[in-house]
Amino acid sequence: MDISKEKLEWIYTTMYRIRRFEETMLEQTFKGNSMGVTHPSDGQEAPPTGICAHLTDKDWIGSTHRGHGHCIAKGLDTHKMMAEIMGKATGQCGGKGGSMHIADFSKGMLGANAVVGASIPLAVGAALTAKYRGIENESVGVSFFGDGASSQGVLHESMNLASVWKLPVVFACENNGYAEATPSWYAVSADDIASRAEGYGMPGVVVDGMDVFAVYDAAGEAIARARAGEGPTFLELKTYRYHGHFHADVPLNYRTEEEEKYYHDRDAIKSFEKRVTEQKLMTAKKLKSIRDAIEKEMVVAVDFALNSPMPDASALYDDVYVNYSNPIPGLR
Amino acid sequence: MDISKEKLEWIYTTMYRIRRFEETMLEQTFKGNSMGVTHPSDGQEAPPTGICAHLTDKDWIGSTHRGHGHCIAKGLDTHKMMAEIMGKATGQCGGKGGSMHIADFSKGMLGANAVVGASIPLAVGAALTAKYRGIENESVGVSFFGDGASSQGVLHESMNLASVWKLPVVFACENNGYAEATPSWYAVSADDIASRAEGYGMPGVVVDGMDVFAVYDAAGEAIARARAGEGPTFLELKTYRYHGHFHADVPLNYRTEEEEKYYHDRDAIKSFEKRVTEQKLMTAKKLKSIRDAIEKEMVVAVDFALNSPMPDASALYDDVYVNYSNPIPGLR
Amino acid sequence: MTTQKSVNPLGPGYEGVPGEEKRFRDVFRDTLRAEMIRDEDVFLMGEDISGGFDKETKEPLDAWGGPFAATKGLVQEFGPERIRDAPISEAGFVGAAVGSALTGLRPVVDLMYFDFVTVAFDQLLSNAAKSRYMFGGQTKVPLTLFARSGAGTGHAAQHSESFYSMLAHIPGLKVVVPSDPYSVKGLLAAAIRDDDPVFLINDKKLINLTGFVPDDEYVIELGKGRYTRRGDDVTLVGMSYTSIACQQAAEMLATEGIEAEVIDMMSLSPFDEDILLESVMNTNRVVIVDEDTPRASMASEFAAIIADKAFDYLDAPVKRVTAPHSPVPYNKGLEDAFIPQPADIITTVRKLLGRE
Amino acid sequence: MTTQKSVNPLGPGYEGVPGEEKRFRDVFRDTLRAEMIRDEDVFLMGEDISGGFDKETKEPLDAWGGPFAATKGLVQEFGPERIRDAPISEAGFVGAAVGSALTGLRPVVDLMYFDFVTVAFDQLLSNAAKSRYMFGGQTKVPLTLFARSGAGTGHAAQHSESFYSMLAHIPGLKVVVPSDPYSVKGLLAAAIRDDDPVFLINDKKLINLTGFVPDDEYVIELGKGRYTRRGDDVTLVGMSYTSIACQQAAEMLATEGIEAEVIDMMSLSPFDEDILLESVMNTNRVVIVDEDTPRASMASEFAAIIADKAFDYLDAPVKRVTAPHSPVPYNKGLEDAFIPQPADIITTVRKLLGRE
Ligand SMILES: Cc1ncc(C[n+]2csc(CCOP(=O)(O)OP(=O)(O)O)c2C)c(N)n1
Ligand SMILES: Cc1ncc(C[n+]2csc(CCOP(=O)(O)OP(=O)(O)O)c2C)c(N)n1
Ligand SMILES: [Mg+2]
Ligand SMILES: [Mg+2]
Repeated sequence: MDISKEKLEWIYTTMYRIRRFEETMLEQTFKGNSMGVTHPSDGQEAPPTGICAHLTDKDWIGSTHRGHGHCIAKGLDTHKMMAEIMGKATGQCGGKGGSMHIADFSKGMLGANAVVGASIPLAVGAALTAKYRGIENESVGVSFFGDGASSQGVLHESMNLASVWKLPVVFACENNGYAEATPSWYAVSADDIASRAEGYGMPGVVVDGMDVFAVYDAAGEAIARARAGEGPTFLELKTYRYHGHFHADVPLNYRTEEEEKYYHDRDAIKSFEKRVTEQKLMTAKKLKSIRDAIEKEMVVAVDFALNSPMPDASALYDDVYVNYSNPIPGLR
Repeated sequence: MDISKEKLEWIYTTMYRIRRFEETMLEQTFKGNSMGVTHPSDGQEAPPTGICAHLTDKDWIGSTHRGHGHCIAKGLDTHKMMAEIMGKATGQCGGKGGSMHIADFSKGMLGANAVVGASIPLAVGAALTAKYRGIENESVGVSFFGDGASSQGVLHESMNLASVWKLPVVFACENNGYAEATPSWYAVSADDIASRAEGYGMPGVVVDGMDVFAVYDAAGEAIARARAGEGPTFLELKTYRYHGHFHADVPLNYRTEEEEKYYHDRDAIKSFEKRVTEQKLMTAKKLKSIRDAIEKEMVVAVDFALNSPMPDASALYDDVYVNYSNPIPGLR
Repeated sequence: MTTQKSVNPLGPGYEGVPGEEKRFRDVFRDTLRAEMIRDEDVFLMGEDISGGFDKETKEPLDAWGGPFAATKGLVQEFGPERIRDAPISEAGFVGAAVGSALTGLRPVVDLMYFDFVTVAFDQLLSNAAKSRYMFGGQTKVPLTLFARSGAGTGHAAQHSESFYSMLAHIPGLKVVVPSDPYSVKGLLAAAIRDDDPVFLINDKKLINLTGFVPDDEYVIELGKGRYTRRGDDVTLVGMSYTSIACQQAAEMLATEGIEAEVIDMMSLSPFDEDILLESVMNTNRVVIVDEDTPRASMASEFAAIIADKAFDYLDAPVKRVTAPHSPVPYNKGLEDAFIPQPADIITTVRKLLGRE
Repeated sequence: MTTQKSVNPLGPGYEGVPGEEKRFRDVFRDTLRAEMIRDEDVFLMGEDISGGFDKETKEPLDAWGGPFAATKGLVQEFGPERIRDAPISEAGFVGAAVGSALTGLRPVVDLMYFDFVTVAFDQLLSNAAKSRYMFGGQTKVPLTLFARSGAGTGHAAQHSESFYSMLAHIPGLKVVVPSDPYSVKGLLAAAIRDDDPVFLINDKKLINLTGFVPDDEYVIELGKGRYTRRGDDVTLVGMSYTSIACQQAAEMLATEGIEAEVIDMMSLSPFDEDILLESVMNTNRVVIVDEDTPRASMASEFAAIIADKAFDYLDAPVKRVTAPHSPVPYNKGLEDAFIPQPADIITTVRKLLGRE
């Protein structure tokens, strides 16, 4: 296999961190410690991990309401993420964004976005900046979005723009089979969403989104294309979310146990473990030490978040604008 | 050929009526008799004619800023159209719509529309009504739009909806090579816009939009499909506008004489005349008598429009709502 | 938010009307159902309103009962043609709804969160609102849309908007804002039966509110407000959630000897200018309460109308209590501070009456 | 519309400033050009701003000089990377502009007609305006947008909007409305240099207006209004085109012995509350003139602020002169009646002063 040992460790660490972050976050949500709605992405670890494995802090990603995995794969700090979900001053956005609005511009993360499809052109814009500056080789844009989002017109506008302007973008469609309870076979008028790419002058690739190696390979090609100035690529990553649409959703109301089992049997983390140990690329001991470290990280993250202070009352009026303080603190 | 004599006469009458209406309208515009901007469609007679030849008043079409041809092909009265362009009370919309907002609901014409792409879902909605009522066999929706409009997200949303809901719609893309001065080779990331149709689960057909027989045949199939409940079809009609984007535009600033000549040599009306006389389907005399009648119609239309009264001042406040008169006639 | 019973939600004649205490959400669904039974041209469109489909049978599953369970059971009763599940394409399906309204049906569109209206804004403003006027009155657009507004549920900046002022600004559109089970029944029925496009906005904080609802079918005339409390000292003007906040504030003020009159506007476009002026002419003081952000808001509009047409009756400045000019923050404490609370209204009234 | 020279567009110190009489449109283009020279991160995006391309050479042709010839010559000077022609996808390219602003550039977007902002409304409201706040201040969106508003050119309902109130309503967005060559130079430069998203709206009726413009570069502080005429009898508040209408009305009123003070707001968000209050405290009477439709408009907002904070100084009702609550009609006579004209302002002032 063409992956360095460090990269393999990074991949495992990242996938396991995503998995455990979501599980821990859900636990905290059910304890009433989240201040709002949360959308867990466990099960979908392979796409963000396999893609972001090729990126640096100078590359940019756009994300969705289901953004924790993207954040983690892009290197965000899980402590600050957990604190953000708990609405704390120490959170990634000072407690003002919450689960659906985690961003870290220092890491090239343009933000989770709660309007389905709305973040897609942002990644195109980041790629435009790179092209404008002549730094496509070190800065590309990746847009993550779901099968549901593929029905939004702004995706198609963004694909056309990226192609006409030949921008270094990857459209990463995480097709997890559902938009809320609505199956993609109902809402998407194509067998493969990726089949639309050609009509926009770019390659479209269907990828097994439960196999991080397949994602890694396909993403590698797409990102290399982008860095070489050859324009955009569309990846459709067939994947699955293990939990409901949001924390309180009961997915068996609209999908079957057989279907869930089918994907759990192909779990991205378990198949990774199997493959690397069978091929002797990593030892079981190494894997365990990574898991142990993550477990500790989660305990510390929760602790940090729980013990962090609330934002100041004045934060309500801060940062509406850059250069003048809000003149209207509620007419009262 | 598989077209009745009556249909052939209708086709010639319609194409010639469109041609002469646009020329007459431009004359009047340059005389200062239009109250606003006008977008002539001469050169593009074949698409609306070949398509609407299959439609009745129970079928619905949506149209664009360049809508006169669609109106005429759908059977609107040229007198009222001319009066509308001159802003008169006798106009199709009482002088309140103008060239870009001519509609006739009694003829199944949902209106010209000045926001590029905005009328596309309206035709989808009309088709939805037909399906809801179970009358697809006698009522389909046709959406006319340009190559420029193909970049609007709402087209793609509409195509997906029409396909998912299996609606009786025809997407009729009149690709005249330009959106304002911008060539479609620049703005459209596909060689043929119709190539995108397949990704939305519908047939996409490229048609010579200067050949009314080719349009007639392709449209016949698409509309038959719709009437049979088999869902939407996408037609891309390659055509050309003889005049500028709007009345005052000088197209040679952005396109060549050779290109203009290429299309004028394939003029839809002239080739129709050649073909029907060569194949002895219509006589030169008959053709001339149709032309003469149209010439007279145009004189009367201009006369009617010029001599019509202006709308009452109260029309400003009418018809904002159905059932209560406007409560705010300008705060003054 | 606690539930608060209005003193007299129906106005004179309330006594003796048969009815019962019901939840806002149940009344909403029952009214939709009644209107669908009443008129076969009425149908519903929206994302996830079928709640998924069985892979084998293709039957709708109604897993969620639609967004906020607003349509629970309807797809079983009316089938997927009349409860039409839409892909996530707000511009496309709102446009299709306009097209179906222009061709004779009476679509009702569930836009889920109010924020998403921005995705379909062009279809609403350029097509739904203008078609009748620009085509010279030859057509009509009997379309109803609804969505959930408001802060208070931890949904943060992109799922908590209350910008109904932007819709009320648009000529050709009508806007209604029920505030309790009684008003949602009458306004939703009126909206669906109306021949113009009507946008009905539900504040999320009201969805579990209970209140008395008459059994008989009724409509509330669009454009009419109502008194939910009479008083002589000050007029409190509420809309949607803030009608409840005003009511609560008024009851607390009464314990201090201040008798506030409370108006629940119910409709924002058209709106009831007469009731505003009548009340201000009686109390000579007014506080307008709006969860929308303040600039060019409905609070501004009501203030402007009063400052013009009731100027001679005013004994004090026209006051607004609104959200700040900011997006909605996530943190609960900040979010509570964003929302105009009864305490904020009380403070403003005390100041206005010089009782600090 | 006739051209009218402002008495003193620059305020005190105007005398002796080197400059010349110029057309609004030329000043607009020259300012864009100057800002692009000044800062390499500034670039322009919009439909048809390259004016087509030569089929063979692929060179931009600049056939129209961009919409309304606003960018004539710029593509030759700066090339197609900095004058970036966009397909007709307002949501897509406004979103891309937000993305490029978030990643360090300073995009300027030409949206052509103001009406088309509705197509991109979600990108503007949910992303451009909210990113800084919802991400806790860690980023900024130095984006400028501009478009042409207003009735009066026979473009009818879908190309004549003036709904700047809807933009000013949105927290996080700034809105400016130049009214003459002087103000467009200072406001456009300020907008482009500002680190927040700013929407600049040009009324189409102003595009060929001429007026004095200083040679030196300058910015006008966002959020500041100006007096264009001093007077003691009544305050006329204008914005965009209506500032010119107010000026014309004031000059005609002067011949009747009524001395009106005229304020040109220039910025709508933030706006200059101080100048409004100062003037009304001086004149005790105010007429606010707005071409936007009236409900929840900027006219409403200014009226509301005055009715609150200058209440004790008011000697008469706060008046608004606005467009009717209707779309813009096509017919020229109706369209003229739609637009607030100097004659409408004069009638209102006469009534307000009891001089009928
Ligand atoms: C414009 C818009 N419409 C609707 C919603 C409500 N909504 C939130 S997530 C979601 C489903 C998205 O599905 P998909 O894109 O497949 O992402 P997934 O949830 O499967 O990760 C919907 C409809 C929204 N947030 N924004
Ligand atoms: C949403 C929107 N954006 C831009 C415009 C300005 N505009 C009017 S027509 C046009 C070109 C349309 O091109 P196309 O769809 O090919 O139609 P054609 O003019 O060639 O018939 C443009 C950009 C508009 N009216 N609406
Ligand atoms: Mg999904
Ligand atoms: Mg074209």
